[in-house]
Amino acid sequence: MNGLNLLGLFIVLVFFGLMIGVTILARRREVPKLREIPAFRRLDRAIGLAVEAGSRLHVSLGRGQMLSRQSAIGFVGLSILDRIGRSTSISDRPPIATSGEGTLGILSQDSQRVTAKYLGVESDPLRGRITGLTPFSYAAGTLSFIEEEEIGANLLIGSYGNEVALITDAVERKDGMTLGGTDNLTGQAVLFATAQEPLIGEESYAGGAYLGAGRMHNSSLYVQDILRWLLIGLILLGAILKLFGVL
Amino acid sequence: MDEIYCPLCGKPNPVGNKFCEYCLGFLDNQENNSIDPGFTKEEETRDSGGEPMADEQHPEGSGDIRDPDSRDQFTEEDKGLGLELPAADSYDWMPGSSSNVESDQDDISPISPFVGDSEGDDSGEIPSWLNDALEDESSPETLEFEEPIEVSEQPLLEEEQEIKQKSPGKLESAGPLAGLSGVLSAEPGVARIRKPGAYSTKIRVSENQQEHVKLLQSLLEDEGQPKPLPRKSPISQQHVLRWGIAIVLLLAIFWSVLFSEDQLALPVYDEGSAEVNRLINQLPDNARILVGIDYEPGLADEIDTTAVPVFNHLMSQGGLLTLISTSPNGPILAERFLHSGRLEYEYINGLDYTNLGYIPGGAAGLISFIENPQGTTPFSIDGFSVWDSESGEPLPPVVGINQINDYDMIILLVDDPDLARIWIEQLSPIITDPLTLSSLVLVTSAQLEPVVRPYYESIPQPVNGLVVGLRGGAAYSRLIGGDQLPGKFWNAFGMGTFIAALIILVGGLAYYVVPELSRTVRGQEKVN
Amino acid sequence: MRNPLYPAVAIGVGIVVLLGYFLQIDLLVNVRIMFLEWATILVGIALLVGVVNLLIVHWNKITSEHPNRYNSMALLGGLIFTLLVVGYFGPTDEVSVWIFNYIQIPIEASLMALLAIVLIYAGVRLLRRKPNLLTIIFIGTAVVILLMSGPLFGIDIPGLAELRIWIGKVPAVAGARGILLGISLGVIAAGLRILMGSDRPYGEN
Amino acid sequence: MSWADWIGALLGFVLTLLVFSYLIGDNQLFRMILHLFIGVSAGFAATVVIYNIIFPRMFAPLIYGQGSEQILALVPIILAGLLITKISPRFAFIGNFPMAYIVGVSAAAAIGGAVMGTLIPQTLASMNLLDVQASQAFDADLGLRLVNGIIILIGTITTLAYFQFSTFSNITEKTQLQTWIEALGQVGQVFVAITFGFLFAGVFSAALTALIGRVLFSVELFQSIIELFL
Repeated sequence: MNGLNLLGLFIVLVFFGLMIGVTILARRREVPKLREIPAFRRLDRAIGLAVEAGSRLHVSLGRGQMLSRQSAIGFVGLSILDRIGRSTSISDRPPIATSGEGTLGILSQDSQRVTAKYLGVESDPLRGRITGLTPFSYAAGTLSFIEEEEIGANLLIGSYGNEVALITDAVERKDGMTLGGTDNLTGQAVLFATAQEPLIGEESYAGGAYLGAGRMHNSSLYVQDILRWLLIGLILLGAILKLFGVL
Repeated sequence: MDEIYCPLCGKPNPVGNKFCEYCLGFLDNQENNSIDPGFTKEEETRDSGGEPMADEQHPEGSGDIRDPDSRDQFTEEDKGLGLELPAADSYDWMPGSSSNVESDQDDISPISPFVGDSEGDDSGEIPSWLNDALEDESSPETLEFEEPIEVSEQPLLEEEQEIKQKSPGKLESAGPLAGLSGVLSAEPGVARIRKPGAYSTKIRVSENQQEHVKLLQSLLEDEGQPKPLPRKSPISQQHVLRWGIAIVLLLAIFWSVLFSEDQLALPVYDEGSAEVNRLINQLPDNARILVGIDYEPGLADEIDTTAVPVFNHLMSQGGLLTLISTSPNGPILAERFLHSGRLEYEYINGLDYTNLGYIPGGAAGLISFIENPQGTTPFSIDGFSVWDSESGEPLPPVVGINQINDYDMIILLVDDPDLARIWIEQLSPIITDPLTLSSLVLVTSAQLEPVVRPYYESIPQPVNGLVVGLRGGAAYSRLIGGDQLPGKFWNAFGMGTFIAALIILVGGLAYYVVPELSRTVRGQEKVN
Repeated sequence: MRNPLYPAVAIGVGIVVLLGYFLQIDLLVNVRIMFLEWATILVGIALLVGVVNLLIVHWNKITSEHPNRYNSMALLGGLIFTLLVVGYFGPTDEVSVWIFNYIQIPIEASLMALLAIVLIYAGVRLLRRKPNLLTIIFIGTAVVILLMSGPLFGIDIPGLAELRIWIGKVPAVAGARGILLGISLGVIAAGLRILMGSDRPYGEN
Repeated sequence: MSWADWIGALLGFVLTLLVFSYLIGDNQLFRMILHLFIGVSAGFAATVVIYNIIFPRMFAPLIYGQGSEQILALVPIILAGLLITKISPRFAFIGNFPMAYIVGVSAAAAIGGAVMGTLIPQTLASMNLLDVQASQAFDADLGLRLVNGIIILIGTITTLAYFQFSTFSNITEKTQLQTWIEALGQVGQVFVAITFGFLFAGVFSAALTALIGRVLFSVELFQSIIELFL
């Protein structure tokens, strides 16, 4: 039994326990507020506009591979799609989701179908679209989609590489708005330069909490904060011990 | 001249007329003598405000109910039912209304076919006395504008007189006693024996108010019209900036590709590239090399150009290659790279190299390949059995390979930071194991440097050598000498990066400062 | 009533595979490898379902006289031609490599080349859109690295080459590591929400 | 060059020009080329999946396997059959079972990958930054290594602190702790900006190389054509 594997299991169990604990505590005591993230504030306004002015929202889920780390940000994108779907499905131009991976495409169609059934409106399978099956063909398909449809705001929450610049450039040409975050470092650097409201690093995973996708999303953020400072303490302690040759 | 006054409208009529010339009311010679004739014409035409009734108040022709045109509007059926001819509602204050009849139901006694019947003339033709009366009124001289009487001012008493005048033997046309004649109305004031007349209301509207009304109406009509979107100019500031950048960059590259004679000096020394060179020099003859191909076709130019000098050096020492990939495009990119004609050596499939194809499942697939290569990829992508010694000799590139650390070197061509980390982390336990002779070398895109360099810098090293981007490839070309592919790109690359830095720096500052300056200038002008 | 079967499957299978990562018990590791193998097959099938979805969407556009139906014809033509030819000859045959080399590579490489102009354009507009310290540092770093990536007409500004290497080895690595650690916390939280049944993206939310 | 290569090179040149026409403005030809590209790349991806997954991993164990292998090989085939129902919206609910399976496995793979692939290795690497003994063993320049190590350590910690989500300020004013955290976050932002600036230059270098590649391809094509006629 490798020591690192056991350490890994311990981390996961601590994370799981803290999430349950914080969720229970949050019911009884007042929890600290979340810091302001401008991108999500603008997204709120864009959702409001989608209902009142009938401007369409485009949620892009990226092209992350399912059986890897990239699937996690795909799940966050699906939670946000479900949340937005419920609040804008009564508008006359409900949101459309695009994705560049087969499984994500199917899950986005399922999400729209369940939301339509929940709200009692007619479901349209076209609202979950697969626009391409490789990174660059996904960017090309999404670029064409943005050029053809009248999109008010584009929310990019998923796994992208440098090809995401093609999508943000198409939005720029239509004077649209882009809010975006990804788990890929090069994709983040490109979004930082090209998106109106870029999400940096871990902020992409906080979308569910900021849009009210569920109590567990908020608890996750508090647990991430707790573990963040544990990690900082551990690194500092380890580095100092290494410096003095203790470790 | 002896005159008699009409009991309905009070107008003077010559004696002997049975019907009033103005309102066609029935003239009864004995009763009318009691009305005071002092009610002269001027008072009739003066409205309450003392203002003379200007003709404009009856614009567009004054046609009244007797106007032949307006009669046609009422079908025979209405008449047949004995219904009163409903006065044409006149909204003369509405400009453009087609009929401008001011009529007052009470002035007009119904021309009901039943009346004709009762007088015994069944021929259905209009009686001659009526025709004469109609012809007199139709001549222009006698046509006078009638002064509309305010219905609301009419005393209730007159209404009762009007009912009494109706012939006593009148047949009941509605209600349960329909068809009977001589029925006394229960309460004349309340029980209406016919359909309530449509009273025209005449609002005194001044000229100014009329203008306002027109304005309001034009506003209402405009609301419905689709307003064309303000036409965006086809060429905006965006386009000019984009075209300018494209033209400058393309011209610079074409110029340096076509006209620059001597190639600029290649980078003198790059630590990572030098280390790879050293490791390849140490390889034994016919070394077994595992090559991971994980980049997108879009970055083929950069990765291939960077990798060509490394593989030329490797092939010069007879290295035998096993190609593997965790992305669908990998196997085809590998074939294209080996047969693109850019390499100095031509390798033969099955002899110098074998292509194991694509391992699906990302990290999970790679873990299973690293733990068990034969089980994960038993066949090459062409369907040949690669490892099986029973069905014949294993292919030369995999002879003696049972597990991953039997390979002398692992080279990874990669453009994505996540894929690079997955490979490094899965291979790290093997590479950092002191007993392992294998070394891990990365040939990557320039965008990966901050992600992969820590693995090269850390101790122990999970990555033993690093060739990053075109700069790394150019440094490697200088180490092995000869006319390598990076050299062709190097001058244009230098020109392109310089121009890009210049545009971003100068253009960015100008794009920010100029509007700020003009805004402050405008602000000062407002202040002065 | 929501069907409890789906969450049970997702949570059960997920926990087994997760334990297989950490506990090196043979049975658990073999079960994990088998589950991953099946999932790999299903992800491949999902890709084929995605291809069929593309076919249906664009076939409907063609038959419904959609204004952009000629684009859909080009897509379906390319898809069916490639499936037939590459499917028959095999992905690494000469004919397949010809299609890849002279259709997919030119288009994808040209799209990548377009990024060069798009990124300069974004770099020029960035300072005006977000005039703050972060942007100034971002542009300053990018300009220094760009100037030192290429030969710079043979001019060798002393110290600039070392500065480029130092930036790549120290501050850039520090920022990248901090971001990666933060992202890993986010990934663990998102994964645990699925394994706790709080998030159910498989059609039952 | 063979005639096939000649036709291919000319076709590649035309496709390159049509893609570059997007610089002038969005146009119908560019859109058509994009859709052709989406179709061809989807065709390649589907064929590689069929060659590398469907035949060797789904059907080969069923045909060539023995005993329990064949029975186990039935499971993915059944799950695949259920998954195919996702093509039709009406029967899509049948495919929820295999989707739940994929989501469960993916979540576990994501957690396992994040913990074993990023969290632990990056944390250990951060701890080893000030490892004096290792540096001496590799006779590296100790002083420079320690200074760089301290800067990387500060950068990593402040970048992590920048992402802090919960605020500890009460209604009226910020607490001392909140001020400290935000100060750390400001320093972390500087490191984030430097990292993104470096990565941005790297992405541009890759794109520039691709642009030079397209120019070289066009120039070489015309040179070959000219050589034909000379």
